[in-house]
Amino acid sequence: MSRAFAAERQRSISEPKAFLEACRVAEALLFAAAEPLDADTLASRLPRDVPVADVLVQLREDYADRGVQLVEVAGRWTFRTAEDLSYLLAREAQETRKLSRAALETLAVVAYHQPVTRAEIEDIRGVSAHRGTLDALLETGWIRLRGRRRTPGRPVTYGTTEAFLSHFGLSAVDDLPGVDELKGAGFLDGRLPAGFTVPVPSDDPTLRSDEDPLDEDLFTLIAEEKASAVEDPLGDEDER
Amino acid sequence: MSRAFAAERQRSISEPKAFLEACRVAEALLFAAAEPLDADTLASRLPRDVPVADVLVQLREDYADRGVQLVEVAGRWTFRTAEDLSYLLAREAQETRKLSRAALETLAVVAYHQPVTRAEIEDIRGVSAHRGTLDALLETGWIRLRGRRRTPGRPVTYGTTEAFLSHFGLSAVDDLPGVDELKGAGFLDGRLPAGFTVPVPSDDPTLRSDEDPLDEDLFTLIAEEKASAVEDPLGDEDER
Amino acid sequence: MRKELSFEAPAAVDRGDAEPALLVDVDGFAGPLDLLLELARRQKVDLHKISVLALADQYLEFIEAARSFRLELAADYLVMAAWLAYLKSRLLLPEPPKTDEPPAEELASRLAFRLRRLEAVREAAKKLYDRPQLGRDVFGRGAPEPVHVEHRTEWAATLYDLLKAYADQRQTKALSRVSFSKRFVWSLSDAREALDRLIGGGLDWTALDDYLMEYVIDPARRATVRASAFATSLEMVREGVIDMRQDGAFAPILIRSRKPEPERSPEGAPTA
Repeated sequence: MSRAFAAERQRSISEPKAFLEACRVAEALLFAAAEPLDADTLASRLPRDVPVADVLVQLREDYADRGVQLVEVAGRWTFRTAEDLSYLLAREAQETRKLSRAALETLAVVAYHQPVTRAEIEDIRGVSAHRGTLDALLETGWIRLRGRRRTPGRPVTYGTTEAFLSHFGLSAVDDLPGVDELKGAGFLDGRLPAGFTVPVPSDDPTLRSDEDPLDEDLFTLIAEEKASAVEDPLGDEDER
Repeated sequence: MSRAFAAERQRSISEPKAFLEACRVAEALLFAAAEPLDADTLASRLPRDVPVADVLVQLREDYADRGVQLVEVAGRWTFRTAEDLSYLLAREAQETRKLSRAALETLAVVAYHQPVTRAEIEDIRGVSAHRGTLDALLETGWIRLRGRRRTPGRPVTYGTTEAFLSHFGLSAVDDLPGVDELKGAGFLDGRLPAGFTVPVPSDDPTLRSDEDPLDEDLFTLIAEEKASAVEDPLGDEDER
Repeated sequence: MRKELSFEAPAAVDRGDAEPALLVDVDGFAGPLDLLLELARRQKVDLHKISVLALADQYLEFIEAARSFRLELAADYLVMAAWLAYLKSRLLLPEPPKTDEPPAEELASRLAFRLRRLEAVREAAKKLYDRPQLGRDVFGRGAPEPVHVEHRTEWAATLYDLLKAYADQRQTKALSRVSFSKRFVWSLSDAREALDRLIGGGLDWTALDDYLMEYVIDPARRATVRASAFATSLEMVREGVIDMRQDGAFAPILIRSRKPEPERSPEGAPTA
């Protein structure tokens, strides 16, 4: 009998059988699912008296040192290969489209400053947005059109998606690396005069008080945004 | 620190670190692979001095009691949901359908007249049985093949099942009302000829003296019955 | 020539210190702010302590040199140059007593802020990029197991439906047996039997229809009775058992028993 198995048996003495069974069920569901699962979905398949949070904590611990780990992304749970094995698994990686520097920088601005308009992105980057950069990001499914800012011209606001969080292994936008430093330095204070409360990035789908819902269909909007995009002769898209 | 984690650490004292790392790598590779992996493929990704067979044995043991298990499929290895949890991967989509009038009538005849052959059903109903009506009833689980009548052609006899009783809320099949009760409840009116009777039904599983047991397997029987069914151009399925 | 400006290590871009190298790099920058940030880094001080005046000088110098080589500098570089020239003059000259413009120091600190913010965003982007990414560094389940949807049919039937179906069909069948009329067709043998009985008593000329009506209770059966009786009577004429006559079209058909004597009645010939 393997030691791991022995450890299981030992545990079963101290922990109720129902809890172990709940762990197995959650484990099976998380392994089988193609997408991260939220706690409610898991809870609906577990015995009622077993708290799903405890099960998730237990599973996360069980897998902490293994080659596969339980992680929270976008508020949902999923198994992922351990980060430190990246060097070995990289060979498995399919050719993923590399984002240009401009696109990555724009993505970061959207992520940290959301909800954010094109003009604000341009202001922060100090360059007019290259046509296609936002399109390319929209195409990745990592950013989305959120609504319209309630200011003259009613510009479209952008924000990130759950797919963005999932791709970068973030449980929420609050987990963005360095978000506290940026906030502390007032860098997220994009459009408010100094002295106002410092905004934090939020992908909360609820529109802010200064956002209106998008009423047109998406294609019209994208076309409109495209038309208003300045063709930048120093196109940062062409850098690499 | 969880017990599982403690077990890991304990193991790492007695087993070479390289072996544990190899287990982690194999685990991650098997998890991430779109298809089962063979031992050679795994071996090519592991440190050379670690025997892949040992790694697979260890992993299989590690997962033996978990919700997912390492299984060998056609000489390749993959993680699969534990068999006893396969129900998690099945979702039932329930749809409610009404039995056709023909099926309902046939069912009623089987219930009252069991054990009854197809020819007898046709005689009682005064209409040739539409192919599929008995099949459909067999599918509901309410009727079953009982045996064979000891007459020329050895026709199959039909009877009702316990599922039939439980669906219709009967404690026994002789709870079905007799002719007087049917009259009393208004199902039959007074215009009936003298000598009109309704049998006292019995679903006693013991074969009657004129019944032989079914010796063929069920599929052969059903195929045989299907072949003998007359395709009725005036299918009673179309009666209504 | 395009200069690769590696995002991962922007500060490490090798431009050397020689101005001409910078000149050809101009389209390697993502806009004037990027250029300013690069120039600011060259001051090799904390961006908080940057001298905006010195930065403006460097930028203007750079643009001047660039224009001597290439005339087609992008407009926003020139706009920035003009703005920096204006800022420089504001910073150098004593502040006018009253103006709508914000103080020059504030403009300078705003520029410094924008530079620091751009740098911070770039660092954030780098940190984001360095995170383990799905499909690059970490992987999800390669072969997720699909959920099989099993369509289960729940048959709806009540005991009421069952009893009604049973009673209805039994009753229909039982009643149909009783009301099933004994003869919808009066067969030739039935007709023969009746006619034999009729002529057995030595029948004289009698209208066939009058006699037949005794058998026809249901008017619907009149046709079959008449047809069978007529066919049978023709047969009986052929056999020489009866005589038959009809006095005119649509007149009653009369029959009588044939007398045993061979004498033939002139009217004996049957009419069709």
